[in-house]
Amino acid sequence: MSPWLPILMAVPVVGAIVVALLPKGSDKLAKQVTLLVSLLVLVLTGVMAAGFNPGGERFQFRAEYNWIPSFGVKFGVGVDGVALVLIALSVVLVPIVVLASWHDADGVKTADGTLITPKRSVKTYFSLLLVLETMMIGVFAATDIFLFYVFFEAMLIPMYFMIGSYGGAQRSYAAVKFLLYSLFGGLLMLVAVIGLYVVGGSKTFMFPELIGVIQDPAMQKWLFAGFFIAFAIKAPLWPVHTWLPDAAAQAPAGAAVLLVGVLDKVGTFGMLRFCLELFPDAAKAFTMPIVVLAIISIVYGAIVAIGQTDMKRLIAYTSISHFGFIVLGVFAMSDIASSGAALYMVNHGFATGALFLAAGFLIARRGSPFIGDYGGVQKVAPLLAGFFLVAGLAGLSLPGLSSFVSEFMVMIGTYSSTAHGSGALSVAAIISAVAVVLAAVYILWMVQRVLNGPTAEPVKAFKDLNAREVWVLAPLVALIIGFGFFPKPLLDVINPSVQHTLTNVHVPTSTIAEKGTGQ
Amino acid sequence: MNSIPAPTIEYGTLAPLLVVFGAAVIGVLVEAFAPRYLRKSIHVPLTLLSLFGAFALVLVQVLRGQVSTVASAMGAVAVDGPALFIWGVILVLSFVCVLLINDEGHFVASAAAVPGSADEEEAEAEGSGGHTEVYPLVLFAVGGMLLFPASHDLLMMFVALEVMSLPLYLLCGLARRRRLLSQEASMKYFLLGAFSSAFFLYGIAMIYGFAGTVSLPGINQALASNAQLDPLLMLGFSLVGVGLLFKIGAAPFHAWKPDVYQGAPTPITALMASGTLVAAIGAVLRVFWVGLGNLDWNWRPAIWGVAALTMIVGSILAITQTEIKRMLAYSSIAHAGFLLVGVMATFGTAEQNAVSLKAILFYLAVYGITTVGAFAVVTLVRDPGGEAGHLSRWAGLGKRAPMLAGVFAFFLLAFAGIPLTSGFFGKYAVFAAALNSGTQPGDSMGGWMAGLVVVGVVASAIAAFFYVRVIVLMFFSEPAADGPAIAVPSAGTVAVIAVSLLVTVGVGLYPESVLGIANDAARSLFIR
Amino acid sequence: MTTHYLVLSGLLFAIGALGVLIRRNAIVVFMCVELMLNACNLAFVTFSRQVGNLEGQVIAFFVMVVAAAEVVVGLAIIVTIFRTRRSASVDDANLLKY
Amino acid sequence: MTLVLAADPTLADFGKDPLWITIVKAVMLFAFLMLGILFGVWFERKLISRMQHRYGPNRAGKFGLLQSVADGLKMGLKEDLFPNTVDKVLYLLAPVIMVVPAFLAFSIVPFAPMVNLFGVQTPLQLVDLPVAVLFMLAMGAVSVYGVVLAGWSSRSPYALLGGLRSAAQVVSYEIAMGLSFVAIFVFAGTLSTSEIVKAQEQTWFAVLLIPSFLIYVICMFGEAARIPFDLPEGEGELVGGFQTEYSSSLKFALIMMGEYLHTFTATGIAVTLFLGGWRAPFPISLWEGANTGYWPVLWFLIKFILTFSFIIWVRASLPRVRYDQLMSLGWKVLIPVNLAWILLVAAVRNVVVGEGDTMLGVGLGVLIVIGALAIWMRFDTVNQRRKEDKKAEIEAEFEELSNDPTAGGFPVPPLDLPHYHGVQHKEIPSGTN
Amino acid sequence: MDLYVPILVLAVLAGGFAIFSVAIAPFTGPKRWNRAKLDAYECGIEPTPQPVGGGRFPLKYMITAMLFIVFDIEIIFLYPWAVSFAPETDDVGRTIFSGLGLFGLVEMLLFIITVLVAYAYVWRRKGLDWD
Repeated sequence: MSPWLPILMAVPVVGAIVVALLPKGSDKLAKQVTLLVSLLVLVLTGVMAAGFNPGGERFQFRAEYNWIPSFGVKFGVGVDGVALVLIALSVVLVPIVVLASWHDADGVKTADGTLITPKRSVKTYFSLLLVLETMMIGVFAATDIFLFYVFFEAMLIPMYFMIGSYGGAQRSYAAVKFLLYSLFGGLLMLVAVIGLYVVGGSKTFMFPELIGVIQDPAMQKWLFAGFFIAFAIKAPLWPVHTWLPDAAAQAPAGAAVLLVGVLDKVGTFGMLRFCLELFPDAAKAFTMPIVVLAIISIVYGAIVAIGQTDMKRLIAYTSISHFGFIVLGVFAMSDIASSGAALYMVNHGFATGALFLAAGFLIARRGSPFIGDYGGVQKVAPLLAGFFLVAGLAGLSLPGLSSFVSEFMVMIGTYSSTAHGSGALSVAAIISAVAVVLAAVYILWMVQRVLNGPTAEPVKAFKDLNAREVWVLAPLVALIIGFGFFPKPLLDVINPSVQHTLTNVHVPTSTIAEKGTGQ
Repeated sequence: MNSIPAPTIEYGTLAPLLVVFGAAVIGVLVEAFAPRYLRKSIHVPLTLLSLFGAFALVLVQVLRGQVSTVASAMGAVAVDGPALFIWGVILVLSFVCVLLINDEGHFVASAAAVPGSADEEEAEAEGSGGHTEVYPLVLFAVGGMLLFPASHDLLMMFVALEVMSLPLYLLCGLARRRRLLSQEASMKYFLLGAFSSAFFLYGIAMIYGFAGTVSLPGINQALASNAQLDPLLMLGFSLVGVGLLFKIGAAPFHAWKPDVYQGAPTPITALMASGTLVAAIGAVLRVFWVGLGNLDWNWRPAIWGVAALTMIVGSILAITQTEIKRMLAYSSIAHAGFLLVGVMATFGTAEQNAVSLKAILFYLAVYGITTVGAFAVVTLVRDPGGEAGHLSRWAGLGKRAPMLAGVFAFFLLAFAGIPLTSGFFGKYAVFAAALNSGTQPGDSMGGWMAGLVVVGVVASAIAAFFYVRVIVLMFFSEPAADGPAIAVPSAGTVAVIAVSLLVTVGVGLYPESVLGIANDAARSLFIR
Repeated sequence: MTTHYLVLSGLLFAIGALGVLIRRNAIVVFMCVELMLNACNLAFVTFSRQVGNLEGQVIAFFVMVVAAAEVVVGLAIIVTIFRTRRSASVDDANLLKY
Repeated sequence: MTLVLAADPTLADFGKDPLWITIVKAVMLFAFLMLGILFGVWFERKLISRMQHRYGPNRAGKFGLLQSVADGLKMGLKEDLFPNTVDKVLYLLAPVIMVVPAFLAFSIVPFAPMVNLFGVQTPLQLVDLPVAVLFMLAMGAVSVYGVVLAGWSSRSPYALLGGLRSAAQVVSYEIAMGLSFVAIFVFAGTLSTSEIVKAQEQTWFAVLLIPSFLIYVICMFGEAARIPFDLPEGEGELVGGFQTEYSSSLKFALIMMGEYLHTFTATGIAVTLFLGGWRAPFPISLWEGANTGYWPVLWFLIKFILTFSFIIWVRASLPRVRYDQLMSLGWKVLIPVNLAWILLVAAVRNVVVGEGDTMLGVGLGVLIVIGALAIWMRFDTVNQRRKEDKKAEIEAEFEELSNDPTAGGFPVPPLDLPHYHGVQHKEIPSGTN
Repeated sequence: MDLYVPILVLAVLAGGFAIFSVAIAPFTGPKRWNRAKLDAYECGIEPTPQPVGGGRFPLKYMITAMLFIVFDIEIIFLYPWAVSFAPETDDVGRTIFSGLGLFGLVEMLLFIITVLVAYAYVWRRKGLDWD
């Protein structure tokens, strides 16, 4: 029993309540409190993470409380390596998002004073953000599948309101689409969760105890399908990806970062942990179709991204492409690919986060998300342009930046995966490599159109980044570059837990034996 | 010749019933003798106290561990664990509804007067906040609701059904605003209700012809000893089923629900949507479980179809609604379908029975209270002509009244079954029970149960759409310039909303609080 | 012997049910419902004779009470609506549609 | 048992007759009733005339005995009108519906105990049922259909109103009448008329249950629509009521017969249920043979005719009441009094017969009486209204007086008369006089 | 069933007589057609046109009818009670209560009180007043 995780989850909730209960007119105070709370969580997480022993048992900082004994549900939390890094990703992003959306609810004005979004309740926004933080931590930390499900679904609601109330012009459409897609997937997963409980007969939802309880292959396939569809919707995999561009484009920049950076990771995280480990046979049986879907996502996302005129939609489509990589890595079932996928989740969070935020700052200045409305930002706001460029390059996985490591690991791992027979996935790996080229096209083209060329008239009024905005982007860029050169700390944490996963999936040991850090 | 022995009656066990009926009778006397200006101030405490007293009596029975294991009153009423739980739920719900009813302005002063006539004006002038007959009528209805699920023979059930329904027919027609609508609702409810109870009764007759008795255990015994498929029996049970399914508003017998919910005064709608549903589901359980225990291979496929149809019809038709109360009515239909899934699951071993029963009881409790809360919110959003029923009038409510809209949104999320609300656990419990029953050894409907759950899931997803649509309307649309006024809620209404919210949140966070009680109640099962 | 009564009761019930479905005047519909209840009574009494206990007859008594109560409530409702709109046709009651 | 002539018949003795005896008895009863009507009409007219110092019928036959026959023939020879607007089927059916149940209602009245009828031992009573009294009440209720249908099918305001009034009156009094029997059943323990007669071996119920009897007598008038409760016809108000459109043909004759039969039934029931039926009255009953053979028919007929005469006597003496008085008597007096009385009877019976519960029974009895009184006092709206009227009257008078002090009193000279106040007297201009 | 045969016989007699009378009436009397004679009788004024399907009943009668039903049903319950409540004579000749006894009394008291409550309500609400 370790109190760490419950404390981590409780702090933001308390913060949210405090923020919500602040008296009217104390908007500024609300922001400050939120920032403080999120920083506190960050510090606490750091301290906790320092105590994580990568070589120790799989789940650490475990805590279990009886929650609903009638259903056999426990409030069970604990983290393995993958979960830890994803929690870390979340708690790092939250303060950044707080800073980034400092004025989002105040009514976003362009440089020339036109209002993009009207003034809305600041307190609500930030308390929703803190609630969301709790749920993000909870969803990664849950070792009880029921608890996982609860957070998985409940997470939608604050995000729904953040998009719906604080987003762009099409926000309500986007919010509803987002909610219904996710909800539908979630409900299918609910059936599977119940099925797991009922069919498994072990009268518990605790993940470690459920591994291997489903032996019947047909049942495995059904339940796998239930889980996988939910996760595929969440980590938008073609063809159920359509909600993401809308949601990401309409969400305020900060919410978009959390949406794409963290929420969608729940899907891939779930695939890695639950789909593979609970239903190894089904996972293997379904690998080929899933890999095909992943490849389609990768290529489709990239191609469609090229055609986008809206920056945020473009970034969303790049994400779809990247999620294709992650799914590919997960289902390659080799340790390199799976570790790469796990690492990719983190790196993508940083990279896309930075890109969204930088784009958000641009949009906040110009009032338009369309690439065609920009040009020559480089000359007017060099700092902003610089950050935008670095973030963009991270998005195309430039060597030396963090994404490259993970993308490379996924491709190598997939190519060499023997889990499904030697060379079965090599074609997939090769096709996915094509997407790297496409990525260069969409990112560089956007960067070029926005930053270079003749300076558009409205752009001339742009101010460069202020201190707050620098504080938003600088840590992300630092992390991108840092992990690009030195991913070992992350991999050290991730690898053992991926090993656990693969052991439970019973992939041939030959691939496990061939260890490598990729670098 | 005079060989009728004096029956024995367990007054202690039946005390909650007697208190409610007694208070209703006293209420009639108050109507008759108290001067008009005093009536309300007598009625309200009387009604609330009696409901509270009955609840306390239920509690006493539970706490002292005196849950009876044999039917009371010569086998007419069975006050077993589930019945006590249902009683508790109904009493709490009706208590809360009475607080809502107590609010001024929902009821007309003189129902018999032609709207706008001099008679009505006169009645309004000397009235003290509308019809005071409402209180005894509500008490009678509540008494019927208590008796309905506790009836141990079909005759008692029929009488209870009518005792419950007749006051409700009247109450439906007492709305102060939109009188024509209200009266029409009343008439439709009455005609259809009487029609369905005639079916119910004919079904009882057929069953009596088959079994020679109307006592539920007696019927079950007759079934056990006579395995062959008697047409009388089949006819009887289908007719009884029609009557019961009508009361819970299951498709295809749901047509009355939207009309009546829309036309009735909103506090009464709240009472019907919560209390009546709870009572009717309790009765359905008792009939199908106690009376038909030995015949389940026959009724389950039929209920399967009805449950699936109900969920789908409720969810899909709700989407097309533009009236908030009609929408909630269709939502109630869909929820009746979910509950029927639970009824389906009461098959197999005693353990499975208990699991399903627990699920249904829990669902009833949490759904009921959330419903009352939702309707309480509806009463507060008002146009000059009464409640702002049309959905378009609710646009932008989140900006005009963030608290109210937030609470309502929360209730809607609970209806939709979003985790961390009570509704989620209700739905979960029912689905889990259904899937669990599919794994019962020897159940030929295992796969079907899974199929039903999938239908349920699809229906929930569809249903989520229209709940979310209202939230979108409230929060993400701009308010109209002449939007509805938000009435200043009376203390009673505030209390209703607060209690509903607390329960919905509290149970959502810690469902074990109610689940535990439901579990205890369900473990003792119905007296068979 | 009792079969005839049952057939009669079934016929009455069917006539009542059909009447409810096809007649338009609220009072007539209501009368049809009463007819159905009486058909039930007939069935009860017949069965009482057939199965040889008195329960059916007792039930018939209760049904009468209920029918009486229903008459009182029903007529009150119908008369009220009739006074308000000067028509007892079910078709005229069409406000509650969407 | 059937060998002993004196044995009182019980339910068990019925339903054993051969068919021909049944037919014979039915024909006899039919004939008795038909003749009874003829005789009854004559008797009524004659008696009333005597009470009013007139001769009454005296032309047709000896003492005018054939007057009714002549009337009947006249009606048969009248034109059978068939008004334009009537609902033909019901218009024709209504008299039939009225008259047939009226005949049937009499079938449960016992005339005598076991007699030897053409060599067969049989009770002199057409039939007895376990629910005989209910049957009688049911037949009475069916007749109401005739009345309502007659009124309704005539399509005439007078007829409709008359029919409705009649129906409302009859059903109102039927309740009180039905309640008045309950006390009897508490004593007799049966609904069968022959057994009720048997139960009056010791004491007539009219003596034992005086309130019940009084209520029944009142109801009898209401139920049979006789003066003072003959409002359905109400010639003064309704020109004949529901039978307005039945001109004066045989249909009308049927209606008349139906009404007369109701009176007979009411009388017969009074005799059977309250006045000991065919049992000989006290001094005669000392004679052993009084209650055997055909003698009881005599006692029955004497009682019957006396009761009938009473009805006629009332007709001669009392005026018709107003409709609201009629209704409020039925609803506000007879019913509550009846209910209280029933409970009192039951409580007393409980005390008298029950063992150990005496004190409780007494307490309950007292409670019932007090409760009934209290309710009665509280509800005595007639009294209340009288008081209110009185008060209003006084107030109105006061008002009037305050406005106009001289009103209603002796002529009082105005205070400003010149000679009271010498100083202020009016100037009388000169030259005006 | 046999018990009802005599009633049937009498019904046939009475019904035959009644139908015969109604049927014979048109043939025994004269026929003298006159328009006014065949109008509804309204003391000489032009007859009020009556709606097809019968006129409307005043509401007052409806209330009476409803009250009647309620009380008639009460009577239906009183009769079996009265019969069961009546004491009977046992073998030794004593009069005893074999069945309901005090219980029956109390139950009936409660029943009548309940009905009286409704009755009181109707009375106070002027349901029994005829104006």
